[in-house]
Amino acid sequence: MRPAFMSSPRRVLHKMALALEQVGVAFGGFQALGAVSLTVQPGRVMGLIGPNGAGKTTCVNVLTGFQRPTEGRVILGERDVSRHSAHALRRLGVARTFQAGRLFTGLDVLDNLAVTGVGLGQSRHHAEVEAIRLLDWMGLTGMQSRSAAGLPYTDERRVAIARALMGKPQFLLLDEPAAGMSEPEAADLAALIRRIAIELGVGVLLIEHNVGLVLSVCAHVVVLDGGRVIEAGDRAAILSSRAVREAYLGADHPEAA
Amino acid sequence: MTLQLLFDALSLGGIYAIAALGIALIFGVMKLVNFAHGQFIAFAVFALIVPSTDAVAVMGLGAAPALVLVPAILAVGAGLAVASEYLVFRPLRNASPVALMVASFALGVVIQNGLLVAYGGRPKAISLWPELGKPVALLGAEVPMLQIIVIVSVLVVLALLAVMLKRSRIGLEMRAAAEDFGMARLLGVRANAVIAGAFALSGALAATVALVLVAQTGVADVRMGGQIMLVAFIATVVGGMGSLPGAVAAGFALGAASVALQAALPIEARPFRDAFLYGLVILVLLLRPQGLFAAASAKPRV
Amino acid sequence: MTEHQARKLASLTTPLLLIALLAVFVLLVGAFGDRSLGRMAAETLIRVTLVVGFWIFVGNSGVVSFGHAAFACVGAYVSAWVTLKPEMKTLLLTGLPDWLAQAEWHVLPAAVAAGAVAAVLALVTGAAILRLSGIAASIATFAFLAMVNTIWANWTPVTGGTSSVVGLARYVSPWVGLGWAAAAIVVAAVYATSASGLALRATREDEVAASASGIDRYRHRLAAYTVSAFFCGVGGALMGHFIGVINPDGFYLSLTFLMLAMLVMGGIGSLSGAVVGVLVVSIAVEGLVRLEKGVTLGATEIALPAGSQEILIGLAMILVLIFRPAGLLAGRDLSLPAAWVAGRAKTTK
Amino acid sequence: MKHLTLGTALVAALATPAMAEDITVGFAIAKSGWMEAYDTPAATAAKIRIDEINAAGGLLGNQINWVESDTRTDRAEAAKAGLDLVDQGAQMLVVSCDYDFGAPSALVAEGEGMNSFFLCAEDVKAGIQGVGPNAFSSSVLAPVQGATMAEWSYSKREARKAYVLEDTFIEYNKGICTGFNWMFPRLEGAEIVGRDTFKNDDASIASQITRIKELAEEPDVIMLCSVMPGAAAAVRQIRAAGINSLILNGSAVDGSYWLDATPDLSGFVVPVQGSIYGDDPRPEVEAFNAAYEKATGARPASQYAYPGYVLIDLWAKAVERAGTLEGAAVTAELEKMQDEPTAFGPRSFSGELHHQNTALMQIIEITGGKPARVDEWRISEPVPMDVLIAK
Repeated sequence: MRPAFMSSPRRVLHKMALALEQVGVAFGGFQALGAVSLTVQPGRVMGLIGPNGAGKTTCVNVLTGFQRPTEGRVILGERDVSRHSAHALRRLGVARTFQAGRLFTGLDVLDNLAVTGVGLGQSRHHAEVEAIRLLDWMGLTGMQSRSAAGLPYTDERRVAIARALMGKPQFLLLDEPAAGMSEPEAADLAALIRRIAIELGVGVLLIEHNVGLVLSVCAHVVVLDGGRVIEAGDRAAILSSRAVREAYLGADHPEAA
Repeated sequence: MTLQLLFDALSLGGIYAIAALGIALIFGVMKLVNFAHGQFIAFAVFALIVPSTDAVAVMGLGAAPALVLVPAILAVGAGLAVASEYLVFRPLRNASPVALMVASFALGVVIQNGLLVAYGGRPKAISLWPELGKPVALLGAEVPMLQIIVIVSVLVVLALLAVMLKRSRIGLEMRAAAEDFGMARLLGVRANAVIAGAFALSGALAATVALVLVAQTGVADVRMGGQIMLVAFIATVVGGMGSLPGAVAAGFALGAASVALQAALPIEARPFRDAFLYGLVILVLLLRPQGLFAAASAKPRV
Repeated sequence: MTEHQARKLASLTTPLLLIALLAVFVLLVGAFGDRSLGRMAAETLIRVTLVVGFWIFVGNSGVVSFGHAAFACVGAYVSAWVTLKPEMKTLLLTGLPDWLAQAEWHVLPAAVAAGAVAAVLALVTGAAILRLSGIAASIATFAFLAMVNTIWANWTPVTGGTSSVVGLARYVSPWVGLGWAAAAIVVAAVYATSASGLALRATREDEVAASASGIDRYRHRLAAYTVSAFFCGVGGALMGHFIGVINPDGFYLSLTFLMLAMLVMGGIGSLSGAVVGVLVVSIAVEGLVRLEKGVTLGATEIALPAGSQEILIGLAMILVLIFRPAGLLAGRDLSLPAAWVAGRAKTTK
Repeated sequence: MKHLTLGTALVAALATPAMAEDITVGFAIAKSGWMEAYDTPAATAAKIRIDEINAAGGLLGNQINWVESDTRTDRAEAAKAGLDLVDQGAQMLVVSCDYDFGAPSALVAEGEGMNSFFLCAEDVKAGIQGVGPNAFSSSVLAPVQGATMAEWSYSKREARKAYVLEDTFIEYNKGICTGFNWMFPRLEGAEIVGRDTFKNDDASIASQITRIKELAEEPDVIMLCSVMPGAAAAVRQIRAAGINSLILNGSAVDGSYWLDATPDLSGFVVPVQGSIYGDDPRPEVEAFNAAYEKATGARPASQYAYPGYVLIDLWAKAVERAGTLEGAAVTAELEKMQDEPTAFGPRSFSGELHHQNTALMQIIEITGGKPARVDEWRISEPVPMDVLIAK
């Protein structure tokens, strides 16, 4: 039992970053990712966009230990964590959410969060105390006794994010958190993401279809297509990129030319 | 003599392969590990004789000429399997795999005790095709005619089945369903027909095993399908759940491993043969958790 | 008090209620039953110990194990090794090491040793087997069972081989059974509410999300497997000291399936399901056995034909599964109502 | 009223000779499950002897009653059945044929200080060694059967080279092999040229047969230590492979019901306690066969009916001599029996062994698919205790 994890020396690790170095992933003959490099900085929100099948989720899977890279390295701070398992990476402070919420539907909301606390080595009691605090911080006060099955869509997403924030991770990878949200709901989400980065100092990687949302919260954006990075830079750089236009609109589109 | 060992391995492995195929077919279409398969085999064996608790068995269906007997026993096996599907497994189609498995076990208990009530507990002798009990010279080895018949019939069954699965519409649908049942349904595969077809085939395969066993051993016993079922069950997993060629290959592999161990182990260790065999199974699983012939999607999709 | 806390408090009443239920069962049998019904009660409570032990792993992890009968087998023989009279052992179990051949332990430490050895065996074998997941893990446990059975049936100098080992002190009364069943229930309930229990249940629901939550599935499975094997080992020892005769065959497929059937009938999703499953199946079997022997109703004697008990139980199992696929309790636990428990907690403060 | 003491028995006998309180024998036997096939014939034979005794005036002047309880071929049920019978007033227990399934009931009897008899167990543990001082079996130990086959085939069929094929399924099989392995190498010029094992439910024993065929020359005899159904399957496969050695087995495969498995089988020999085929030289045996047919409508299917008859016979004699049903007293009388004559040959018990470690056995040979008694044999010396126990 290591309740010490709660106060894991974030200041010491402050300069640590999470990075992919020349990562490639192949499934059989199919190259899902090729020579992808990117770096997520603590306290900042980075966007990752790209058309369907660009390899965004594969990127997240590699960063969180769900997929071993066939080439290249995953770096956390100074360490090569390419061969770490998913749960080990979570214990090192790399958290994620899933496209489909994937809450534990047989448990109530509080236990959904407590599972992560327990997974990080907290006692059940400690985990519950932190979970309640976290739900309050997220504005989900009073939700803890609700069953995770049958939550409204937006609440489900927020509980999933809260679960990922247990134990103060250093990095949070959000896989399409705004899918299916209305504009006002997406705006609320954007505010939450900013708070996570600023107030908790967490480095966030945001994967989204909703390019508007990404451009509104991310200082830095990486664009993937066909498993390769085709552009990286700030909002202006992305919007003016010809490669991005081609990827999204097709090479033969008049605007792309 | 190595040739003789090869025949031994083929004849034992062939029985396991056919039984494994029967289990894999049903697992493929409805994720059911059918523990009643062994009792299907026993039922088909007892269908050869007249129900009675007397010590001496009186041949019923078993007295018929082979041309009538073989299709009739296959039909008995298929009929029993289809009836089981209709009465027991269809109402359970949405149940968990564990519940399905326990239900199949319960069905096995019912069939086995039904046989005990109808035929008594004493093993019975069945003289099926006694003329097969002679050795023949083949490629320098003196091979029991029985063994050759067993191997040939196993190969014929496998070939017929391969053609059927490749060529016919129901065969195509069955293979698709074994790969990914949900997808197959979306593509318009007829679920009820495929499941019933898989059960019928599986039952007929159980009956094939029954005929081969009876020809080989000459006895009928209510417990006789059990051991084969267990080995076959292991073979389907080692072969890669859902892979029909994998089940066949693993069935042959287990038969060959068993024969090889029997031949290679010193006499003191020979009674422990099965412990070695199952140890080997665990080892294979640890090295290839998805089985020898796993489908491509090895990890849970995130 | 929040609803969550009230529910947690209410869940603490589950083991108490279950133990009370079993105690009432023993008292009823003691008050109204004959000696053979008393035997049936003792046997039922041994099965509760076994199945609750079994549930600790299967219920929480969702992985079907076929290997737990092997732990019962090992437990039964360990207890025999340490409690049998030395003369008996030098005669029949010639291969035992001296210290074991001379051992003459009291039955209680023997039962604990039985559980402990089973638990160690689980820890060692589980370390390999539990690296697998899903059906491959189930098959590996099955292969483990077959290995233990083959070894036990042929390791004649130490196990007596296929021949039964006899002379075990038959001390298991319904009350002894109740004691161990209660211990198993308490440990199972404590485990289920522990951090490890919660983690394991999360892996049962969603393996992927659980590992994203930092949960090392392997470690928690191994922990549950070990604890679970302890009670199956104890249950095996109790069975040996209940019948007085042990044989590897008695701890093989039929016991495996009996345990699975009881668990699934009651409902794999809850501790209460495990206990209720054992009670219902045992009572139903006893009733049918008695019907088979014949009962006199007024002037007419009714008897079922021999062998019909197994057939009827099999059919009943199929019907239960069809109409209640999640088992009789469908994953729910017996407990006092949460609101009531919360109210009591407030007034006593 | 579980035990009649000597006093009350005498008083009862004197007061109302024929109308006294009945004696109750309990049968804890399998009436369902696979053991039923073995228990029913032996129990039927035991009841035939009970009827005979009753017709001749009873035991200690009392009529013998019997009660039954089903063990369901299950060890735990067997223990319950034993208790059940004690509660019903049984004063002696007849328990299931097999040691494994009979012992739980026999232990109940032992706990009550009562006598118990296994219907036909042939393992030394079905007696003092495994159950306790008051447990007996009237059958002939499995090692005696194996030793009988060894000595008889050596003396009468010039067997010099033997092959031992052991089925590891049950203890009985191992017992036969133990007896054969003890006796055969002791005989001048005789040699065991190879051994192998198999499991009763093996789908094929092809690799075991291949090993036999690899021998430089075919063995004179194959000692097959197995029971049904594996034994019949093994014989079929051995003959189908063209091996013509004389095959020996134990009493357990007596009976013609399984011969269809290998049509026209020849050269297969088993030792039995009496012949069911109508050719036993002792008229008492045929008289019993007739009585059995009268009682059940069919002749015995194997020799395993006989020990049931013998056990009641011996027990009743011991009770008469002891003048009581009390376990220890009857045991003392039984242990005095040396070559006590019975319809199926003499029987002996001692303070060490409640089994037959030697017996006159009839030799049954199957020729052209027809079993017939060809000889009788009694081993030249009893199987010693250390061979029986240190298996």
